[in-house]
Amino acid sequence: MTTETPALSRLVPVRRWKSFFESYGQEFVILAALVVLFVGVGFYNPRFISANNLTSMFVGNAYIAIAAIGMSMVIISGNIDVSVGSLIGVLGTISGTMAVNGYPVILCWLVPVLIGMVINAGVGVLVAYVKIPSIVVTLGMLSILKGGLISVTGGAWISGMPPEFMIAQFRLFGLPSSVYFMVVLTALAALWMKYSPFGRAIYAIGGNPEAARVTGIRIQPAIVGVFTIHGMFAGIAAILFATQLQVIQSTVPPNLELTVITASVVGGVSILGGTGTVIGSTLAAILFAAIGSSLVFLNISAYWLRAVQGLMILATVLADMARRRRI
Amino acid sequence: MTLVLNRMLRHEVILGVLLVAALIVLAGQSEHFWTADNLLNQGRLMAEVGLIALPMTFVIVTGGIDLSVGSIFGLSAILLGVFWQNMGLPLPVAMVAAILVGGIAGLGNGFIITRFKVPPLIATLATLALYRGLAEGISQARSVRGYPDWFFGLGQGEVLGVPSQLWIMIVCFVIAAFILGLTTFGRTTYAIGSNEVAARFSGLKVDRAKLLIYGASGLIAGLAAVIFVSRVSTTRSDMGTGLELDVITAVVLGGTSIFGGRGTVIGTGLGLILMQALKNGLALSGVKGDGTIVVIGAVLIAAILIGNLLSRDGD
Amino acid sequence: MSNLLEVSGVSKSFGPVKVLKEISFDVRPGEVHALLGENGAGKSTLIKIVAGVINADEGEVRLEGKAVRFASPREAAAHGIATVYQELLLFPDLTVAENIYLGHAPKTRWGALDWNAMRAGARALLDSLDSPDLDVDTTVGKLSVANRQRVEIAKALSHDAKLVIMDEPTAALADADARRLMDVVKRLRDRGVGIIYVSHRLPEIFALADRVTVLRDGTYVGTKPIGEVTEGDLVSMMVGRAIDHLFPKVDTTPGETILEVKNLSYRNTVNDISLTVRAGEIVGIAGLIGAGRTELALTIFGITPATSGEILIDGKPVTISSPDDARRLKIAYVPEDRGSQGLIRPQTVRENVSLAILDRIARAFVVDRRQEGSLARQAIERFGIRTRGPEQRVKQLSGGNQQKVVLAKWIATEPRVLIMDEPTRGIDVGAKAEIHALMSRLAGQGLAVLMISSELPEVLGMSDRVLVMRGGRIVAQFDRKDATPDAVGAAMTAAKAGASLESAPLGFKGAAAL
Amino acid sequence: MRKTLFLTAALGLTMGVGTAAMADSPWTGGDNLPTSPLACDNTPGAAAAMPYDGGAVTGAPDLKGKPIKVVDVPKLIGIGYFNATSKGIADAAKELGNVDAKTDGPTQANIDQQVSFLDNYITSGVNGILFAANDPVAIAPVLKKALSKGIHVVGYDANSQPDAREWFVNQAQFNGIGKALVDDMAKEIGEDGAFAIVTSTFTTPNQARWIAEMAAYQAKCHPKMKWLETVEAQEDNNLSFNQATTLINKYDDELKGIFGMTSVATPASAEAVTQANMCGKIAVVGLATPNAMKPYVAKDCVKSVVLWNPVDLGYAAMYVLRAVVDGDLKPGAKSVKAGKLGELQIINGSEVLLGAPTTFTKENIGNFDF
Repeated sequence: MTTETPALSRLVPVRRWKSFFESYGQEFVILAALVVLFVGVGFYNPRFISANNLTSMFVGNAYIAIAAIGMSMVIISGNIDVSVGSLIGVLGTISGTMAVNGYPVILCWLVPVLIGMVINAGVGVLVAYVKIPSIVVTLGMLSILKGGLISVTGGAWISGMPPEFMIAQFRLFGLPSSVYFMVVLTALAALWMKYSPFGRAIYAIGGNPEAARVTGIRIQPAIVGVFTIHGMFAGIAAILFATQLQVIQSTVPPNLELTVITASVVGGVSILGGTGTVIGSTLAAILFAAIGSSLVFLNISAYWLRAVQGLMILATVLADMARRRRI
Repeated sequence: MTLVLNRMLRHEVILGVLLVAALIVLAGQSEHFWTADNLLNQGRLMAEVGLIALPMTFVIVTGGIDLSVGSIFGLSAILLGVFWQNMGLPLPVAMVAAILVGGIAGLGNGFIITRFKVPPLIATLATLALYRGLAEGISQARSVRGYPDWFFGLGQGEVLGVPSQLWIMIVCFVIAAFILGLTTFGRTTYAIGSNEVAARFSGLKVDRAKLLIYGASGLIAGLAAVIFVSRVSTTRSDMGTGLELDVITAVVLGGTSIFGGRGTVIGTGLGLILMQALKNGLALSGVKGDGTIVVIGAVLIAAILIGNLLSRDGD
Repeated sequence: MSNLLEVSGVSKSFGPVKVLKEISFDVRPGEVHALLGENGAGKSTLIKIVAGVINADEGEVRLEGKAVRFASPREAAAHGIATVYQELLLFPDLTVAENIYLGHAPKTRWGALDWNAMRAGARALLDSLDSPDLDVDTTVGKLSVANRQRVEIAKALSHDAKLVIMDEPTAALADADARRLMDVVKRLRDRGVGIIYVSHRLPEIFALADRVTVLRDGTYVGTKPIGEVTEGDLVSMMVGRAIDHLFPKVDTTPGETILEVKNLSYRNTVNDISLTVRAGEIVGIAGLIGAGRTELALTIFGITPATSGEILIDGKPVTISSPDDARRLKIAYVPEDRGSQGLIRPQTVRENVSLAILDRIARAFVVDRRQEGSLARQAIERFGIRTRGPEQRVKQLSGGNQQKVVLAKWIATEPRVLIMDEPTRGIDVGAKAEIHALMSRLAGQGLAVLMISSELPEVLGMSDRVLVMRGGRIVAQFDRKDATPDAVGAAMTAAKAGASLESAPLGFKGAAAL
Repeated sequence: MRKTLFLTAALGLTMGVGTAAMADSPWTGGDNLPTSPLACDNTPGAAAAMPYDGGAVTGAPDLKGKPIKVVDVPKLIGIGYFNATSKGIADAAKELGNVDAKTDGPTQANIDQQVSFLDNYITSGVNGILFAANDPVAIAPVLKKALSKGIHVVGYDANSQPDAREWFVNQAQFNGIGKALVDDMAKEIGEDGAFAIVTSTFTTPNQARWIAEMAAYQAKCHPKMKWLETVEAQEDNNLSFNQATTLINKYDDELKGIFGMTSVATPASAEAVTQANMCGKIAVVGLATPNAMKPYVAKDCVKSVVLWNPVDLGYAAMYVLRAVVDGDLKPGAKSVKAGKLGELQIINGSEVLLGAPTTFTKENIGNFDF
């Protein structure tokens, strides 16, 4: 604080509901959509909102939500990563291979996360210092990771991991650990984005890089930092992805990067950078899971799933455009 | 003038050198590589990606991107079958209709992008899912087969000893190079990519140009789909999955700046040939498919890296 | 009294252009030191060097006697230097409070950002700027330009600064706001803070400054205690040549009315505007920033098509719904912001000059390179564009030559109506005179010229008639002979003409130059 | 609020369209080709004698007993099933001693890429091609090209049009698989149980064929069983798991059994049943490789797994190709020798039948490693 500001004794009015709603508009919309979906489909078939089904929706998609946290940060900083699906495939395989070969479980969890951070730090360096657009670097990484993974593993399935390795299957108070991971990581990331200088710097860089520079933010290290953190979330997502089932398919999950990017964007992260929250992307990931599940409950052929997803993105983005123009 | 040419074509020169080097190395690895038969056949195999890469060059030069081409490709392929078999249209009419649907899908992208000012990446990410969903929904995942023999001339036949689709691609390539390089429309495209506001302020019809470009992107994706159906004799709703990444890789490898304003059709052609030569040549010299993917990814990053390093002391 | 800041022998070049040549000056604690100079004189560059945004090529900056060389603005801030920038470097998506504290936010015991303290601090700062109406939780993107300026000032104040640099802080402020700000500046000064104050409002400088330093064309002209100079002295130091040369207006007899606008409105930014421009006539539009002048131009030019009202060309009503329509009707618009609206900077002079007439120099859609080349060479010659040739990229040209390229592009369309928005903003004095001469010559050839300018001398020096806008409306109209700085200035700010110097702050640059 | 409206409208619209589309097509996931369900008892299907309908190679050099180069292009690489076939091919090649075989293919089951791979190998000059088609028609032109260049072509697992290859090693007849699966399910959940299916995609030819045959056989022999629905899950572990879990949640007690139609879907379904604590209450029957299923069979969650041995399938395909090259297998033959597998029967004109599928149970599953 400065010494020259007059007394702070004057009370600042509590944030008004309106401005709160404005800054979290997208999150409310998704929540509303979730509620509509749960009520509507639940009415049609009450088992949709049974505790079991809700849990499995979260469990099966927690890794997408977690990967979307990092992706949101990358997009907020004004970049993008189209290689995250391949990275998750690679890290999951590394983790499983280590577990099968008897490394201590802790290492099996930590090493892939670290490798993810190192790989993405490299991507960050290429983006920030060598100034290659992030979409080009990650397009290249997509090929390298995907091809590299299959070259090395031949796509063999990994099974026979020790039970203590299967972190996604641990349960606490009846809930699987992936749900805790999703909730805790989202909350931590949201707090970090809101309350840490680095988190705010990410918004500043995405919103107005020139102003960020003048404000004294060191943009290049910050970009490397964002990608590194993104690598960490991808690593955690990969561990959950790998330990969810008894078997790891050592290939790249198809279209995972698009699903993750979509979750971020529908969650309210502007592709132009500068706005959005990680809460939104997690909610959007849950929404997608809920839609996927609801199609089965509504007896709608899975053919239409992709069409619904496309319409969802369009609707969200158009509505967001309309909202912005009105303001 | 030579100075200008150098500056404009710097990336193309680097790429050309890379390509020649790659060709020499690959030819040394396998005696089957540098044969007319193989090269013409590669032309056939790359025709679809090559065709779609042409309008994609325009799209990226305007500073946009079109992720939905693979899905439009699938949608047009499926509709070709549906129009012909389920609706009983004569096959030539069905072909035209399927291509037109591609164009309409592309115009849809353009409309969303220009009318609602949605960033192209998002708009086409949405239609990537939407069009694929439509393809799957409409086809109910059934394949359509049993096309008449004359139809296969397009995708499997030859004209004057050269695969028929290679002719189509060459013609489209020349037209695209001509439009982007020499015409007012090409100038408009570059102006939009370099500074859209200034282009608008100069009285250029920015929205119309973008609409046309995205429309063409869809139209050509539709054309490529018809050629592809003719090549493989069947339609399936999953055709063209992931095609967009190949196309974008070729265009970016060809020196088109992802930020817009810079790029040539010739560069895209070189990028395409380099990519296809690597795929084919590495396969012939015994590298497996997954290894080839790694090499292409690395070459993409390296090419842009070299370009960046060289242009840094240039400007 | 020792000096707070000493700048000695500082030079700086951007590419081939040397923008600062051996500048020296100093600032004492508790002093308001005014920095004066025409646009392009190098004030902004000098300020950026002191603030650590860029580094000097030569020379030395000493703070409290110690030589400093800041690697970043953050380092400068850490040394107690805060800056209020002209181009409002804010984050549109972040809140007011955060914009003020970004980079040096208060933290809680656990190292988290303390949003409550941040908001309270922002509130207090804004209150001290007499802006209790500004909500600290709203995003900056939603604020008006004047309010953003206040945020920018609060941001500078939030640093515990020894030296505050203010780059035209009152340019966008209305009279009352400007006075309020000046009170703040005085309060800072009384606390012992040194202030570098850049402004074009000479009355303000006389009311506020202790000393004044004048720059011209990147060179140091002199430093004077304010008591030892008159306005006239400062003007001649700044301009360094007779004003006649700067405004070579040729008297013409206006012909037929070409452009007529009746009751034109666009949303609530352009309200019920009616005006006429005749052949050979230059009509100047004066007004403060945000008065709706540019908005009017954009509406006539079809960027933001009118929501009501009529536009007539040669007495016939026309519809203009896009810039393309306007172009076909032979209306040309040289926009306010050259870099982002006027030019395709990475492209060549040739490509830029032909941009608006591509369809005309094309045969069957193919651009005729030869015709294009000769067009560019003609333009270079006719407009005196200093360039290596038609193939040079425009981003490598100086501001004045860039502006000539924009002008050449539009003249190539053989327009009948030429709208020029801030035609000489940010270009050096010599080029300015050339642009003015061109403008005059074009009017002489029968063009109807509508000129928007924030530089009152320019408006007064070049116009046959002067219209004054405020709040999106035309509030006054003067013939050339009646248009005095006092009268026009008063109309712009709604103050009565002949009020005291201080209360007639002229929201334009170099007002007293006349 | 407008946004919410937007979203709801979009959702509503799509769901409306979706439901409408659903309404006019009660879709099981099968294809629309004619079916030929077997008899309900164990009478073997009449194998009608058919003339040879495979293609003919032209200009093949005489390589009898000489070393040959063979490439195997499966639907995709990187899944357990095709790793196993590839292992069988390698084993056979080693046994034969005069074959240089390698496996290469696309990383996704993509017809375009598969065609490109084949094309490249034809150019590079192999002597024989083994393939598993992603699409029987799409792959035909490139295979015909191979035949015309003197390259011998033998398919396995997924057939092409008969005239585009010489022989096809059929792991099991479609109606046989349909019967085995449905009979197993009926045994576990009873004649009036309800079941659902998790398949890869509705476009995958083999799966669609099996489902169609299953539907026909079930209607004929187990008419009271209730067919709930078929869901798609790609060849994706996690998606299969999610889909199976959703089915369990949706039908609760009503669901008695899940069919897994792919070697990915079956273990994932078993995992879903395990994690839902429904072992013993919901039966999982399907096609799968033993390694992936060992944990579930060991826990008694899955009683039996049906699959031909994919290692044997690859092994047989390699032997058949060698026999063709050596001229030992000619059109009109009734059987062919395939190393340790002995004599294999020839059916349907140009198909080599691998034999009865293996049923893996708790007792024998430990003996298999693929």
